[in-house]
Amino acid sequence: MNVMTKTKAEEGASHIYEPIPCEIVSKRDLTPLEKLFRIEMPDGRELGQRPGQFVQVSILGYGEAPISISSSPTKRGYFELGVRNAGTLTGELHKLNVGDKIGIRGPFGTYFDVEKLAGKDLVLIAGGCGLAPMRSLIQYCQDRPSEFGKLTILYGAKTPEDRLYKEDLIEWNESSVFACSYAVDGVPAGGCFNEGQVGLITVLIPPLELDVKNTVAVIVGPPIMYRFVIAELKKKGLAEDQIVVSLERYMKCGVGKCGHCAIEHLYCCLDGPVFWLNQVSSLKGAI
Amino acid sequence: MTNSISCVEQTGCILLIGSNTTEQHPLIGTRIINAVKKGMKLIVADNRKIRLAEIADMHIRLENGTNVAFLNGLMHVIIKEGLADDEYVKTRTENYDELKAIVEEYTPERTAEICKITPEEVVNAARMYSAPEAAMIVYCMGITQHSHGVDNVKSCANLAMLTGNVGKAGTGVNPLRGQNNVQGACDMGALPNVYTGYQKVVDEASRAVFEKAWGVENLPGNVGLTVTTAINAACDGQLKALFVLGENPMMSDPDQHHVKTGLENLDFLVVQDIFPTPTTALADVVLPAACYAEKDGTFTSTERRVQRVRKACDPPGKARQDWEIVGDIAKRMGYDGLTYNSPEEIMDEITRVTPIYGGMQYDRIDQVGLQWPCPDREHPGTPFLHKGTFKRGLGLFGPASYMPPMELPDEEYPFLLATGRCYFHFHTGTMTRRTRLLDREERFPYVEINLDDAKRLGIYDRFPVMVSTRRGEVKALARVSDVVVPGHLFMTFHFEEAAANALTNNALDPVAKIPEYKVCAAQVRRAS
Amino acid sequence: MKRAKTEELKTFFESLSDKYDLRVPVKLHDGTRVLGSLSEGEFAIEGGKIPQKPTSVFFPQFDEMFVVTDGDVAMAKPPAKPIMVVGMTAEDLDCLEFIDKFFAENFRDNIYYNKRDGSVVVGVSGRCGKDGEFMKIAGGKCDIELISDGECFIVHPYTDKGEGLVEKLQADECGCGGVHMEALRKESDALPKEDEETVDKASELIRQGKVTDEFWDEIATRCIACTSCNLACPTCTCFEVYDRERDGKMVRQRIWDSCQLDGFMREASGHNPSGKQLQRTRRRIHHKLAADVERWGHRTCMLCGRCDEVCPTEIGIKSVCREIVKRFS
Amino acid sequence: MKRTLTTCPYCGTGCQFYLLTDGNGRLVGVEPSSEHVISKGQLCVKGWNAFNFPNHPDRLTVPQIRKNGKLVEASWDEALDLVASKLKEVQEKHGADSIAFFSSAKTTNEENYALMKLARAVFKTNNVDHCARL
Repeated sequence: MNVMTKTKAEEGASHIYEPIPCEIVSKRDLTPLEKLFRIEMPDGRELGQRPGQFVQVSILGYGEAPISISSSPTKRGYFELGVRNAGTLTGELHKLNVGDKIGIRGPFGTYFDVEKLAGKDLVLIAGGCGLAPMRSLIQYCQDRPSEFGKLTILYGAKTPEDRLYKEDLIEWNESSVFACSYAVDGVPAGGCFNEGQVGLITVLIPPLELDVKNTVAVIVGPPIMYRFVIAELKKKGLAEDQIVVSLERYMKCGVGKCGHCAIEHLYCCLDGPVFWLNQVSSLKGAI
Repeated sequence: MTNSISCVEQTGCILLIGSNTTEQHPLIGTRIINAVKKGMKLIVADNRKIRLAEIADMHIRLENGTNVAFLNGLMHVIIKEGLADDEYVKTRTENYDELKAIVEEYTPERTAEICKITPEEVVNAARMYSAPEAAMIVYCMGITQHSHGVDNVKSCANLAMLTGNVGKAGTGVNPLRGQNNVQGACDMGALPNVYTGYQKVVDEASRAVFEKAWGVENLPGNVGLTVTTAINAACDGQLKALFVLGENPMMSDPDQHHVKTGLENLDFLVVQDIFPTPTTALADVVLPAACYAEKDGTFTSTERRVQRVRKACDPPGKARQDWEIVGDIAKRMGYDGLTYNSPEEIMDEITRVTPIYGGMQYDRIDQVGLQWPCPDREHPGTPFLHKGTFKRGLGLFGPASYMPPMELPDEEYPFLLATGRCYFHFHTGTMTRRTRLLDREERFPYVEINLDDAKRLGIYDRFPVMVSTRRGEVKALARVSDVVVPGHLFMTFHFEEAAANALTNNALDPVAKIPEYKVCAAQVRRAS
Repeated sequence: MKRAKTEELKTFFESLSDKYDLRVPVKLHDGTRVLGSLSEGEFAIEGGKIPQKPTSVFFPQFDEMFVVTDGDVAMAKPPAKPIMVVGMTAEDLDCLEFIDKFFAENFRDNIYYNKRDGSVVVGVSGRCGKDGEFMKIAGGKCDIELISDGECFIVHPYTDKGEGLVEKLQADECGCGGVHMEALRKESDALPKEDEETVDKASELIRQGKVTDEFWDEIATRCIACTSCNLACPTCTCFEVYDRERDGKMVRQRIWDSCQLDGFMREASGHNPSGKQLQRTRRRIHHKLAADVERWGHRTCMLCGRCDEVCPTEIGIKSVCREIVKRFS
Repeated sequence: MKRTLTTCPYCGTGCQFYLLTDGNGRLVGVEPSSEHVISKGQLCVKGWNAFNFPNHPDRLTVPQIRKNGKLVEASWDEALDLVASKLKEVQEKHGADSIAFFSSAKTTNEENYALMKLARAVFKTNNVDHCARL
């Protein structure tokens, strides 16, 4: 949404590729595939992230990968990363323990611009792993509910077991701040799902009652999800400048140099990952 | 190759059979792409839908293992329709009558039935290949890696001679060499039946030459064991010790279990290599060697071009040059004739004992390599062989009849499995899998399967499957596409974690002892 | 301005080799021209552009980003001697200007600027191209330009650093009062602009959305993913990053990457926005001629022609642009 | 920086390129030979990246000998003495043809020649082959 300002860029200009050693202070399982790490910067420093940004995580010898930040800047003294074991680096990260150090660069990328979203009704739509970056915005809204209008959370996952942040989901559902609807694609034999509907996440959209003029929808999820969710939102009357998407790409450098995350003229790491839909809807291969 | 790579630019038609050229010999493949754009006809005879098939004038998806029938079918049509080069056949070849008699049986209908193609394809391909003034046959392991590989090669030669396509530019029978120095290793006599330059060990005169040159007596006159038969001999307990220089039979030889049994059965195994491999893991002694970037010497390319290799950096740690190690072993055996000061000194010796390499001194090939035969310092090298006459005088037609592969799909193992390589990896992967970009491109072992089969078996693209044969079982990711036809599977042998050669059949061609990598019976199912 | 003969230039550059890491055009053993040191081969300022991308002196195929010793990260340091690169053509200098901007914008890439800062860039133009062909005069964008009139080089400094260096050159002043230079400039301006027009026209057609997927698919069937187009392109800046151990230390390294590879955008999940050859082929050309126009205000193909020369199947940018103009305008 | 003209280690096409070596003697890149008869300044993706594996940390750098079932580091003398004495022992006990030599299609002509000569002149066996068939 906001391209990082020049001054911010120049702050880190001297060593943009240098990872800063940070300590893992807690680690817990979210699902069999995902773990949540709480990280502290050296000397009690703050990461200074905005909701929706990401960091580059290094494990020296295994490389580096972009990981979105799962916690809100309103949580002081630490930040959290919800990580799926999907590749070499994330596999190694899962093996690390409390007290181990990882390298951090960032925060990088655009963010959910809470100033611009102030006063709006927000529909926060997350699919699967997309809840990891979305959680930073949800936490922000939870801590500062007065800044926004009506807050709705829609979350879909493959199965009940695959859902991330299960305790948070219960907490948000019970909180008066949010109206929550959850869905799962299916329930394995012998399982049950009482907290929502069985079906694709798109089933949660038609029942919503929206103040169309004052609503912004924010979507984060797997690539396949966007097109269908956007179509449902458009049916509801939302325009492209009322929809925010956070896109994922293969990012190596995080600072717009290595070229892997380019979507036409935009670099996902620099101009994204958070975009207004009208910025990217006409670009081939974006959605 | 009988001809040169540049002949691709001088030919009217290429019959490409059993070569995935854009992937295995990219810069030859690209020449074919360009030639097609400029009007050259291209016939791709390959079961897989390879890149060149997409731009070919004809793509004939003949069943694996039916090359002899296919080539005989082409010759049948060529003779029947009067498309042969009668003058060439009369003046430059012999044994035509036998050829004619054998190919007589291969009518388009019968050929089509064996090859699982249409009679029209046989007729059209025969006409297309025989039409231009000059036509080339280009082949690779798809022709040779069969239990009747020699018959395949002979059939290619028959077809070329029948149409007068040997001995001039833009023609020939052109096997593409899959490794940088297969040609050179053969030229150098790293074969059980010949010394350098194909001088036969059974020939007493040849032995005398080498006895004199090497200062030794009683050189053995019996033909030795090939790589494949040596492994068999190790299993039988006949072979007791093996010295492996820069090879990885555990990954490259057929039937991995059988290879392992053989290597473990040895009293002594020495492996000299640049990286640890499944073969070094079984060795009694492992010797660290220099890689191509760390040595001086020569490689001989597929077009018989002898070219320089030069040292760009030092070997790591205590690794040494292969020739120095070999020389030190000889010295310990009491032989000083292998003590050299430089590879150049070795080449000088090679030029003295190898007529076809007679003019390959380093100063001559300093800038541009030369193509053998190059008998002396003045000779300019030979771009294509058999000009005017064959080495043996007349070209001999060696007709062959179609024989089915040794192991065909059956009820228990209903798929036909072929193995080969992919673009990004080389041979057993020891080098390319340690090259960042190449490793990133193909990180996981995969098996190609047709869409219809995949659907029927509930297999999805990139999902893990188990592939098994009577020899073994490996796990790989499914690659679902129309590259292979229904009933076929294709795997590469680059991946240690899913060695395709755990599956392959140790059936050998009776003459060349080449394993049947292109056909064995397999089964595939979803991995749990 | 001075006028220098080839030999005088060679002596001049030789005299600077103590102070600078010299990269001058030299002809190697087999006739290949490269940017190297004078000890590597025969000084070969004439003969046109260097086949390899000259921007590789600042952004090489392989670079170390940092070394880790016992957990301490030591970032790559500037080279001991500043780099002096000689022999960039006008097109090359356009490329350099762009990648200077690219590596400075938003975040300054210090691995690049370690080498670029303090460097000296010397252009070459005039009647010293391949087979005596006239090469476009840059008229700036470098510290010094060497402009050949067919006999001698007019040595034209454009920066203070350039002037300081030219003072040390042992050669005659150009006595013609600029008349000579004026004539060469006119000749440069009169050079044919076909390539430029074709590429600009193609760029326009692509941006107007007139070039179809069927076209890209057709071009794509000719691409074998050799990656030469990217690796020869002076404005290609994509790289891959990986860690590798060396002498017991962990080194983070970067190497040239190519958008023509399937793995270039493939994500850990397997999702791949450029998973088809068609998408990759389109990207290669669309990026330079459309996306970069959007982002930087100009196309980033500077018409150097290297991709056309190095592409084994004749689908470099200029060839494809000619085809686009033929079919879609 | 040093450039060395050499031949590609992969397929048999025989493309040539220059290997770039930095001041520390490490390979840092590839530049195609623009004048070569076959490659003409072009290379495939394997050739372009052929500088990348020689300095991989997995390289074998020290001779190893199996002791008590495990491969352990040894000196060259120790390793080569063992090779010579064991091969001699096998030869004497089981005859010349109980030993075989696998040469390599990836090593040079000179080295293939040397190994072939070792097999024939020293160990008196024609059991020498390489993986042309594989």
